[in-house]
Amino acid sequence: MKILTCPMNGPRNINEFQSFGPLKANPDPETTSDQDWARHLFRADNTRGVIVEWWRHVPSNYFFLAERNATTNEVIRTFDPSELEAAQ
Amino acid sequence: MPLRLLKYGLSKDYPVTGDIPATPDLKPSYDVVIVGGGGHGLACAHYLSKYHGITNVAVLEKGYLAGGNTARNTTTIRSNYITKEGIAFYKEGVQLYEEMSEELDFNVMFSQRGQLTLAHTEATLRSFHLRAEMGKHAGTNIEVVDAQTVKELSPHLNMDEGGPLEIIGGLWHSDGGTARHDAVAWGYAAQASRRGVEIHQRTEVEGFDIEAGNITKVRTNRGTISAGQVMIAVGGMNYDMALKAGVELPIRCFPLQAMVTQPLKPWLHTLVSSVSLHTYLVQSSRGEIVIGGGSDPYQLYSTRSTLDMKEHLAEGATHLFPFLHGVRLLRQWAGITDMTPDYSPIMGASPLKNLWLDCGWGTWGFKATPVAGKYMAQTIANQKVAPMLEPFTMERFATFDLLNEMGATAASH
Amino acid sequence: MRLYPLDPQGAAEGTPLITGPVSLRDDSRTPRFGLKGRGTVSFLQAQGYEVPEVNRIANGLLRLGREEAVVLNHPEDLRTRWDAAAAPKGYYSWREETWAMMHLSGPHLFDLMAKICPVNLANGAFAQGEIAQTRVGYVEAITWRDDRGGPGFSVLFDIAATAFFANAVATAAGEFERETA
Amino acid sequence: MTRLPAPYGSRINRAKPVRFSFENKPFEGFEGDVIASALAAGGQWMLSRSFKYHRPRGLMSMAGAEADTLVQLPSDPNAQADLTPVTEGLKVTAQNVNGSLENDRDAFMDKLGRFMPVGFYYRTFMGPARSSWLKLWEPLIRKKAGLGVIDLKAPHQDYEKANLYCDVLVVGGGHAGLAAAIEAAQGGADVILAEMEPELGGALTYRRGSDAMLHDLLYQARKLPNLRLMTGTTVNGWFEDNWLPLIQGRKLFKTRAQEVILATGCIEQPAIFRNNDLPGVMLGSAAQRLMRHYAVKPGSRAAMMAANPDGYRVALDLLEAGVEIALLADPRPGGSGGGLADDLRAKGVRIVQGQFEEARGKSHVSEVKIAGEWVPCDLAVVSVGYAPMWQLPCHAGAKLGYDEDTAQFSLTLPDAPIGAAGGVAGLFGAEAVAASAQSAAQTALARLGKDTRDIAPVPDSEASLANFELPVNANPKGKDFIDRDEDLQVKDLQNAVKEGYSELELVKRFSTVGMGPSQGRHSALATARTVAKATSRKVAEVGVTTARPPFAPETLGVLSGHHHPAERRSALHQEHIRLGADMRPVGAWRRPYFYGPKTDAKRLIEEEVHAVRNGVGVLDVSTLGGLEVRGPDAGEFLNRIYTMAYKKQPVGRCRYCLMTNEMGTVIDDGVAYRLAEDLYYVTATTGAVARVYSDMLFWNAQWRLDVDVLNVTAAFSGFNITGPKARAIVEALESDIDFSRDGFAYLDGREGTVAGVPVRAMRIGFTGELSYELHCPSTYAKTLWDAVMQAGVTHGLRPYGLEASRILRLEKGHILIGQDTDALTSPDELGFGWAVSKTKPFFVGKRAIEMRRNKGLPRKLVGLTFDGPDVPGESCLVLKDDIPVGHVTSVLWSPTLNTHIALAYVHGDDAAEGTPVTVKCRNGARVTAPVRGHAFFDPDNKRQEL
Repeated sequence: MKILTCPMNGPRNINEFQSFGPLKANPDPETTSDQDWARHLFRADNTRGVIVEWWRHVPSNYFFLAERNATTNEVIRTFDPSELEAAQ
Repeated sequence: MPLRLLKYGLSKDYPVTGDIPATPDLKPSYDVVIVGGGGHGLACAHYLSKYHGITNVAVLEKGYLAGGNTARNTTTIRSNYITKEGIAFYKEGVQLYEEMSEELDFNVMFSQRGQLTLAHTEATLRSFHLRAEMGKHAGTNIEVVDAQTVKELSPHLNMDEGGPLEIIGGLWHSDGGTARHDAVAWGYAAQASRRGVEIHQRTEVEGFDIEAGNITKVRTNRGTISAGQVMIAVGGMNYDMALKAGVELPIRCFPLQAMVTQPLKPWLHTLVSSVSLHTYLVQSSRGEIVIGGGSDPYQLYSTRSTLDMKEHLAEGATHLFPFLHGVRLLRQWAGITDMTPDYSPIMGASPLKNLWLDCGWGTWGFKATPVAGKYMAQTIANQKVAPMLEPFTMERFATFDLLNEMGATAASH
Repeated sequence: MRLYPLDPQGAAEGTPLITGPVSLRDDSRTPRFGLKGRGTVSFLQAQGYEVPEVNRIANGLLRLGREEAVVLNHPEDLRTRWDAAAAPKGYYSWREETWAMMHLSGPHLFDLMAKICPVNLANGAFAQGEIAQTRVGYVEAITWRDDRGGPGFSVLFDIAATAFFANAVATAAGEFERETA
Repeated sequence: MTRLPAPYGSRINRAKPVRFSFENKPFEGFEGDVIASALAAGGQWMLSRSFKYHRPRGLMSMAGAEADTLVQLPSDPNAQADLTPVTEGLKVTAQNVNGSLENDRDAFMDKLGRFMPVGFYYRTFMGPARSSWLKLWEPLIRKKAGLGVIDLKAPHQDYEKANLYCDVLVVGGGHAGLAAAIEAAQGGADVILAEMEPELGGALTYRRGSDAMLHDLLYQARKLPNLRLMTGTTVNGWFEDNWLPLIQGRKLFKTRAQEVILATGCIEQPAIFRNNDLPGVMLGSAAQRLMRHYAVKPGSRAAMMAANPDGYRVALDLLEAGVEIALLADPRPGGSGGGLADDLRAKGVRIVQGQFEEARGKSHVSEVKIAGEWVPCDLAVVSVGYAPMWQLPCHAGAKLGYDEDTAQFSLTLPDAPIGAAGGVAGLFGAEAVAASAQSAAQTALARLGKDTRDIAPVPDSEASLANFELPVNANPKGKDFIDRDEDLQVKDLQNAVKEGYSELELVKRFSTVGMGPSQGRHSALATARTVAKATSRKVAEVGVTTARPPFAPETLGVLSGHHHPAERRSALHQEHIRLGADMRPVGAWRRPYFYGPKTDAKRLIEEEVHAVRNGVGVLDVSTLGGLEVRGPDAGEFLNRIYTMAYKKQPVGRCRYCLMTNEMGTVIDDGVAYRLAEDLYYVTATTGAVARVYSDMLFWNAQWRLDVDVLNVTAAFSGFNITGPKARAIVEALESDIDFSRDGFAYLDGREGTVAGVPVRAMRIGFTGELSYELHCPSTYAKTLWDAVMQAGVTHGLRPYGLEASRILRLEKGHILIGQDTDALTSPDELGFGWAVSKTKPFFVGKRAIEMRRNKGLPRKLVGLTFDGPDVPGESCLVLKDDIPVGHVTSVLWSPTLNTHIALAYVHGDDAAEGTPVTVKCRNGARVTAPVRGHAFFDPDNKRQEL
């Protein structure tokens, strides 16, 4: 089984985790057109390369992000969501 | 013994039919370029050549013929859908399967032994009633049956009376069945190529030249060709392929796994699936038990197999039929499914004028092979979306005209 | 009167707890004061607790997250002191109500843990003082070495799954019972 | 037949005879025998009939490389006779036999082979009618399909699973595996060595002159405490991140290895010639295994084909065991066995250049044609080449190539913590094998961060074992089997290519080559060579088909282990059982459906409804989700999660919660009780709470509001006391809460103690009656329940179950999420515009709700009543111009109103009260009913505010 390294709990079998899908941009509902809002809702990053996605470690209910290659399944890194905030 | 076997027995040499001609050189130009030599692409080529007189067609296949999801699915054919659009479409799909061996002069072994879907909860039973009412109204053979009838239809099932997974009823779809998946693709390939369609194996599309909203050229690893109309039907690679034409599809890819046991003397006569256990079983004509279930839990473009999915499917199978514990598993495999947000395909027009989509088939594409081929061919021939396909337009995601099939596919492919 | 699942008339009444190659003990009556959310760590430190790293246990204090902890066998007035303290002080997390607490030991302890838990809990691989938040006996759980009275593991898990957990452990231990028989 | 004397028979215990039967005939073997060896010792060489032609078949590999050894055990179809031990009293029968093994009535199929060329079934069995396949041909074919027979009454068996961890897992316990394991363990790693056979040693256990080396390796291995030796253990696949299933009997060890060293060896390959499938034709290694492991003499007079030194060694072994060598044919041009040949010649063995051209015999080989000469024999042994065990490496991503120089498959490993040693790495000579094993171990140790030493590579002294291209000696008359499992001959593959199926995967799919139980073990090399020749390509270009797990067939039982469907119990579980409740599953919980005997269900449910409407009832709502949302931003958080406004909700008040997803679909509802400025207690539906909780955490992982959410579902129990007499009961309880009408208004919430129990009390309900819902920590639930029941005695308080609750709620037109809603239901379709704030700048789903609203209303949920004889059931269709536009979501008999009441989706244009709509009953009858509002009973909501 694939190993995913939880930033809080360390390396664990991936079936301890739940995927919450690719990270999405946060468009402003006030200024975004209907067309773009629909795109925001229904489209997700499905590239064959590296995607950034949300994961939940189920036993500890901890949410974090992973950079994973969606073709090779290689996990490049995992990190706490506060790093996103720091980057913004 | 059927007479045709005499032909083999009495010929001095093996009488070659030549189903699949060797890949020819690419011509500079085709009326229609079909990207993807799987069941859907080949079916479309067949319908274009036989019913619309369009034979200057190239089918481009990256690998070998029908080596993608056509080869990897578990071959369920059914029309027990929820929406009237879905039912009408798949009902014709079933009918076309009934005629297919004759149409192709190739035995696709459509085995309509019925599909029994099990309900362990009242909520499931309620959804079965909706499928049954919708199906009956559209004229398909489908009914909700009680636990007693479930037992009669599949006498060896563990009913788990009083247990947490008690079977309280089922959905009996007597039209449901399976077909030999490879044969479907080969039959279409043989027919289409006899009418002049060119099938190019090991021919990978690398990109498209686009001018004024039209695809003008298709670039491949074997050269660049010009195309009148282009169709994309590349299964798990649809998102990627469409992106090469600048078209962004609302699709995410997930592996779907299945597995098969050693051959056993036939004992399981219908297709049995359980919504709660995410497991379905069918016994092939070779005697193997094919077992499948839900998709993998996260996005991935890989046909690797996992032990955890195998354990999960084995748990489901031995729960339903406990005596299977000593039966040996022979092989497991996976395909890449292209899932849309409303669990329904995307067919028809694209933002480019001469690019036609046959995508988003997720886990249920095989059953639609003939009907998608038929109406995609009609669409391409008329350069106008066939009415049958209108509900499946990509535009529905911009206009909130989603198809209400969500939850419709659990464990029933 | 408070009633825990394995008590007479409790939800898991009559569920046998195995003994033998593996022994299962119910510790659900162990007092456990849980806090979660902003202020948790500072409150506990203010009360004189040494708060260890996340997923470590020290002196009966389990650190389960950046701002989540449980104190086992806490003094009775800790709750009163928390009530009286000023925010931020974390939020009360009802740990004696959300979780059952059980203890596993016995000659086949490590063999059993390898069957019911995916984390390597072997000697050397999993140290005293470490906490694993994982799955034990098919339920989400928190486990750590608790060697009072010989090698053992304590487990915290969904209190509603008490009977399920005890039965799952018994099934997994059946193999060793059969071996011994 | 007598056995060879010791030391032949390393695996059998001659002191322990074992009696069993085959085809109802008694046989005797020894403890340690496999079925095939014991049968061979008893002179029984034929084991089965082949898949298609029903030809007699026996053992070829003694290593599980062919389906011919599959036999039927009572509860075990398709058991491998060459791997399965005999046990006392075992009843073994042959498979795929019509009649008896000796006189198979389907043996005539062999003569019809010419009428059944490759893929023939695609071109026939279609007529005369469209349904002929289904009705006529398939039933006939299904009768002939399959191999073993399933025992529908197979008794339960316990299968166990455990996790294993190690630094280094060595797969295969032959020379290379033992050497690698010893080296790695000596280097300080924690090592597991898994060997599928019952004893360690691999080929050393049967290969000529290996005893001393084996003894030495075993001595070294056994004294290492950090090396765990697991025999009888098959490593049955490789999965991501070195996750490997080790199967030992009925136990599955799911093993996580930091490093894997593959020492899986080689598999000897058969030769292709006419009738190469006759019993008595076997591989050299099989003959050696029979003699060394089981003391079985494989024949009395042997013809030998040897294209490598191992073949000459086999011939020497046979001679030593008293088997006459009629002739040794060496197909290599100018080939000579060197010193080994001299030894043989010295012993009078005739050696010729040539190969087996054809074999003959009725059900056992009786002569072999070599260089035009028919040589009488009862044993035909071939030693012509090897293929590396490619399966596990290929699971791990290794690329299988073909080396034209050595005429061997070769493996290139992926860039991963995986190594290979010995035969699988193409090495045969002892020194080269040992060096490759030590080197693989050192590489692993280096990656593990341990101290290492340098290992110099050693040239392979036995490279000549692999320098000959296995002859594909096709015969114009056929029966030259490439794939014995599937009864495929050379021409079948050639004809598949002629039909255009020229890619190897297409050859496989069209001909089924490699798809049988042995998954290409004995056919892959010959297939690749045959297809290469037929398509004028190099073998390397053709390759092999994708190797997929499992390596060897594995039982579904060992994969599934113990199955544990989830089970949760609320605090009053036993109390309900004591009260006689009919407990039904609701997710992992069980809830009272009604109270009393099943036979009286209808009456009892109606009584429960009447009790609530006319007196008072109590419902256990403990399984309802409970969430605490706390912190300075709690109100803002709820504002974003739910559709209504919560920031200004007064402390001590309750407010409805409606949750939509980003698509504007209604996904849950509940009530939020504000206990304090920074604390809300929020309920969620039983089935949805886990998801609601994780969604809340997910959103806040993005929003980063100063809020904490806790799931207290199991921590809190709740009872809803409802009915006109509800207040009388709560006021009778010992409490510091003012339950009076003025002190505790509708939608108020209060904290306090009741009967000494801390409670959260809310005036909320689902029945439309005066209701008090008391929530308390679950360990107090029984105390509180007893107090409530005690207080209720004089008022006729009656516990009621889920079914009465559903009726009561439907009488009030309250929706059930998931039943009255589906994956697209918007608040507008429910008529819940009132519950959607128009002033909040944002909540999840807001934008989608607005976009959907702009499109108009496609359907709407309305109330309907049915008085006539035809009453639609749940999910019956609402038709407009005979087109389905909606369906009935809930329908029940109302004991209060004496009519059938329903909620249904109707067309958006028909939603106005009084509009007649048509519903199609399950029997097809159309009934028409006027649209009504949701609430059938007390539409002005007077009763709940009493």
